[in-house]
Amino acid sequence: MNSLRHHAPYIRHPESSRTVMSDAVIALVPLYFMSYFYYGSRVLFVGAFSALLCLACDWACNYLLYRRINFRDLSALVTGIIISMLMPPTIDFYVVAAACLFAILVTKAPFGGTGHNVFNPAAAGLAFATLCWSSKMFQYVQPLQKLPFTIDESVSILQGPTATLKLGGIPRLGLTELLLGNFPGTIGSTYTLIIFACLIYLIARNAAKWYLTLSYLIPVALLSAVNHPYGVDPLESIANEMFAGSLFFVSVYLLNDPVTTPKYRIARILYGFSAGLMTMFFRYNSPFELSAVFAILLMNALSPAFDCFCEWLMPKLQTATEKGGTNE
Amino acid sequence: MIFLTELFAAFLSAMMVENLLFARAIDIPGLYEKRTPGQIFTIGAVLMVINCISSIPAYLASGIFRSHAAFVPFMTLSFLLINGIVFILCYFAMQRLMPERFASIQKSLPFYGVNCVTLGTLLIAARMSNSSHFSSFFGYCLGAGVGFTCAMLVLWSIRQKLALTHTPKTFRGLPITFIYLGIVSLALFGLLGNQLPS
Amino acid sequence: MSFFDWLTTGSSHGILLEQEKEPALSKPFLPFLSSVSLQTQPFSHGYDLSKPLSKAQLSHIAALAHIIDERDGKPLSQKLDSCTKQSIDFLCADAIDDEPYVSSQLNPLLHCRTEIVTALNWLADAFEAKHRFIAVYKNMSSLDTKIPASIESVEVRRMEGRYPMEIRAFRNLGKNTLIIGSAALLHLYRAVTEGRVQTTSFITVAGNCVTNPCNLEVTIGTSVDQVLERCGLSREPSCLIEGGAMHGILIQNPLHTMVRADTRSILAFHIDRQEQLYNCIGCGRCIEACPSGLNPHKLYRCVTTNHAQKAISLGLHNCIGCSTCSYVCPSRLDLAYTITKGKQKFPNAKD
Amino acid sequence: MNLTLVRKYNKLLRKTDGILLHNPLLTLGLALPLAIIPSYGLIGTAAVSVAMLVCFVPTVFLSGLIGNRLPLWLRVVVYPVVSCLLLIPARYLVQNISPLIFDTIGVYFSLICVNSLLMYSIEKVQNKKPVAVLTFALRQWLGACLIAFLCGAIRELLANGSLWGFVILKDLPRLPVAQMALGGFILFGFLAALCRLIHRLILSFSLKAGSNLPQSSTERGEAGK
Repeated sequence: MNSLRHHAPYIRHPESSRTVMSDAVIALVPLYFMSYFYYGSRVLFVGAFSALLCLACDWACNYLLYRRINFRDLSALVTGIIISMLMPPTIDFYVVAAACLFAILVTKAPFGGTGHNVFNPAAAGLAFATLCWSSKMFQYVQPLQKLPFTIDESVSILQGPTATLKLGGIPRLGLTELLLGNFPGTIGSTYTLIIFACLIYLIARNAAKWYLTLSYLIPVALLSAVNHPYGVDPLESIANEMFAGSLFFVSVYLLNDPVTTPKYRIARILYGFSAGLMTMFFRYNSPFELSAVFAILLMNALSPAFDCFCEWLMPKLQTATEKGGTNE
Repeated sequence: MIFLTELFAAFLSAMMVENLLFARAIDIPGLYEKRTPGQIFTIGAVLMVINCISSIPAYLASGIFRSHAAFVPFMTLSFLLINGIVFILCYFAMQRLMPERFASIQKSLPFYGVNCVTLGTLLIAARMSNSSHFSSFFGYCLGAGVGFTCAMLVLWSIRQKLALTHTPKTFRGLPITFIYLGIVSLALFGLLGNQLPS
Repeated sequence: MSFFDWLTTGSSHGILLEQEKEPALSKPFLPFLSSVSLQTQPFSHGYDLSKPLSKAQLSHIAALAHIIDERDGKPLSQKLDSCTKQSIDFLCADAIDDEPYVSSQLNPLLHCRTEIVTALNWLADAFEAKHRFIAVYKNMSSLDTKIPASIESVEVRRMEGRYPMEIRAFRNLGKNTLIIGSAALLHLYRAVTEGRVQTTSFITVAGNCVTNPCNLEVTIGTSVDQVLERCGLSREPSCLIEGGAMHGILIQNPLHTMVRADTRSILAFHIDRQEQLYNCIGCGRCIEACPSGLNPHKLYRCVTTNHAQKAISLGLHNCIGCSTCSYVCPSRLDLAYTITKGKQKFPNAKD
Repeated sequence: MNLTLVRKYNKLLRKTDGILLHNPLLTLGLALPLAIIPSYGLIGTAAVSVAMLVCFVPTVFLSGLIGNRLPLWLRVVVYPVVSCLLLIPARYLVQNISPLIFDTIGVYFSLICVNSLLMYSIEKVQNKKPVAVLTFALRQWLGACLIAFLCGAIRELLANGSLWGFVILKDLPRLPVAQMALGGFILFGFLAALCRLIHRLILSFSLKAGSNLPQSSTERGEAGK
């Protein structure tokens, strides 16, 4: 009559892992609407292709390694969408395919599937694509034009504002263009207002931590204010640094991936702060424009170290508070 | 002042840009053993001490080799001899000065003294283009030691997380180590772009 | 909650649960007595009730009546004897039912207030306790009956806090406090006035399979099957639990399990389909929910990969088994079950 | 359960100890610099393997002969110097394989004299007979070179579609990352996993095949013992 698989708490919180994954998907889908509005239907094909490829690859790997497929496990869908978001709209399909395959086959499957990967698969896939086809990854198109399915010469290829930032210049973009993302950029990562709204939604759903994104953006703001290009007031250089490119998107989606961030609050703040510093270091020294992805990969390797540091620190703080003030 | 900027530039390039383990795949024997952070720091200290001390004679030797091209095949031999002698000096100095620390790592100290990292740094520093003056030579040797310690700390940190996960049986152990070494070197190649390190 | 505390603890001391006590709480408890408790002859203790009773007399009566405190399962007389030497600062009646569905302590308090309060006054006068109060759980929403602020000049203190409140409620009251369950006080009152031996215990029968959840005064020894027939089952329950929905024990065969003195509740649940298990994605909700500030995420992994020393260093043995982590886990993992299994598998260095 | 097949397989493994069972590159992870960087192409691997033959095998043979008369701290300095001396003739030998080899692999050619495979082999052959020492060194060398050639071929094909410089696959999109260190690491990771998978598959098949072999062979096996 009663199966033995039930254990101690016989009532469970209504929210399940499915809802955690669907939160992330819900937070990503509105960016597709905006990019469809700007670039036409090609963007949706790229997004669907990368998402479904990642999902199929993940299920195939699960079947190969563990002989069972968990059809409700949508974390690969999130990876696929994030990869397609940071690609330019005129990207060829084989570059997206290579990034997705690298993300799932090399970064996720060998480590043990959904909850066990050390590195963020989307970040690794994008880093791989940037390293292999760096020229293709930074060709952008002026928005508000319907792109044909196959890219031919009729489409004018432009350089994004991050290229001018890299050369030390300053893209003369008004605040509205920055917030609406109305400048040549990647598929989904330039619409600052929508990303900010999705961030609020994620924080409300406890899928993202506000102090993590904040501690990532503070060093970025400080450093870009300190060495701003000559003749530009610091505020504008901060806005350009953060919003004229995919840095804000990375800070909201790639940083708040629950699997690869540390688990303690102090560790998360340290992780965010050092990821911000590393991003600025990479931004000034790396030949690519999209350098935040490499910094996130490096910090993913160090996040277990932050956790162990916190575990070592916690008992010391507890004893300090017991001796110091009254504890609770 | 220029002395410091060049030293720091070489230090930074050796530590981050062309990290010995991730960008150049240079390792010490027994890189994959299970170690605590304390042991990692002692190994890093040994490497750094031997690197810095041997960088002074090595700089003089590289001056000679740069002028006479005929001796180039003997360059590795001379650097190896410098490295060996400095290691033996350090070995006996440590035996006398810090006997208890020496007793703990006596078995493995020789392997951390003369290996690819120490000889490799000297050779790479000698081949570097702007190693004409001593600051960038010494900065490179210092940066290589510090960079290798940071690389081992990164490996330790990933190992901490992987110890608690269920990696599939075919990837457990060395295969997964190679894969995450590859991914961290992918992250560090962001600084290098797609030109191969010399 | 200073910024430093928020930074270091990282845990919000438990979780808020909807109590769903309602249909059972407001109805008075119904007797379900078997022949045993009907035929027991009352005993006579021979003390006249005009003078206030002393400590020895009260513990003698409790021993005669074989009263067992349902809070911790210890006989009441033994508890009173152990406190005769100390001076008691706080004497409180525990009516905290912080687990959902369970209201077996609060219901008798609400429906026979005068008896419990007079018993409390007797004990307080006997032990010269400076403060006496009744502790009731505060975070209970959607209640039909109103819980009074004080019953006949005895203050009803609302213990505010999130679930596993029972353990931490009396921690900051200091060493010499005497805490007695409200049902035991009721039995003490009956023993003193009518000389009745304790043959019954108060339990709540609830769950989504029970047609009308209610509180029962059941004779000790009746089988769970009879109790369930008394309340009626609307569906075939997939699991029967004794002692609270959060950390109760699964009843294997209801025919042979008897109601004991410290049984708090019998719950019948029908869990439709245990959802497919996901891998733990490390979202960190269990760390925020753990009241004793542990890291259930890492403990679960240490126990499943047999890292005994690491688990013990992470505080495996401070786990109080309140199973809020499994409740909150979105991947439906049995964290609490695995951690308690781990506690048995890796004994602590000391014991 | 009839284990003849498994015993045969294990005997084969013991015979080729350095190549299949304890492959220095894939299961022990030694000689990392010599495996990852020079194996960007077949030319580099050929040069390194020839140099290895010339200076690794004799040094290990010498260390087998000397045995453990030398203390450890001296051993670590003497044998690299010996292999470095042998490296100089190897450099001229490699010169005529391809003249422009030294600017591409440069440093790594001179690291042959100090790599961890040498250290491992020196410690391993302390108390072995000379013949066993020589076969051990040859087996280690052969195992390392087989894997290095395999990786060199794959990476060169992936990166510029050529083998030993002759372009074979023209139209495939190039993958320049394969020639970098990260390509080597990931390729080695998957190769090591593949070898372990093959090993486990062979074991499981031979176990399964062994169980439905006719029983008579086990009696003869018992009788024969």
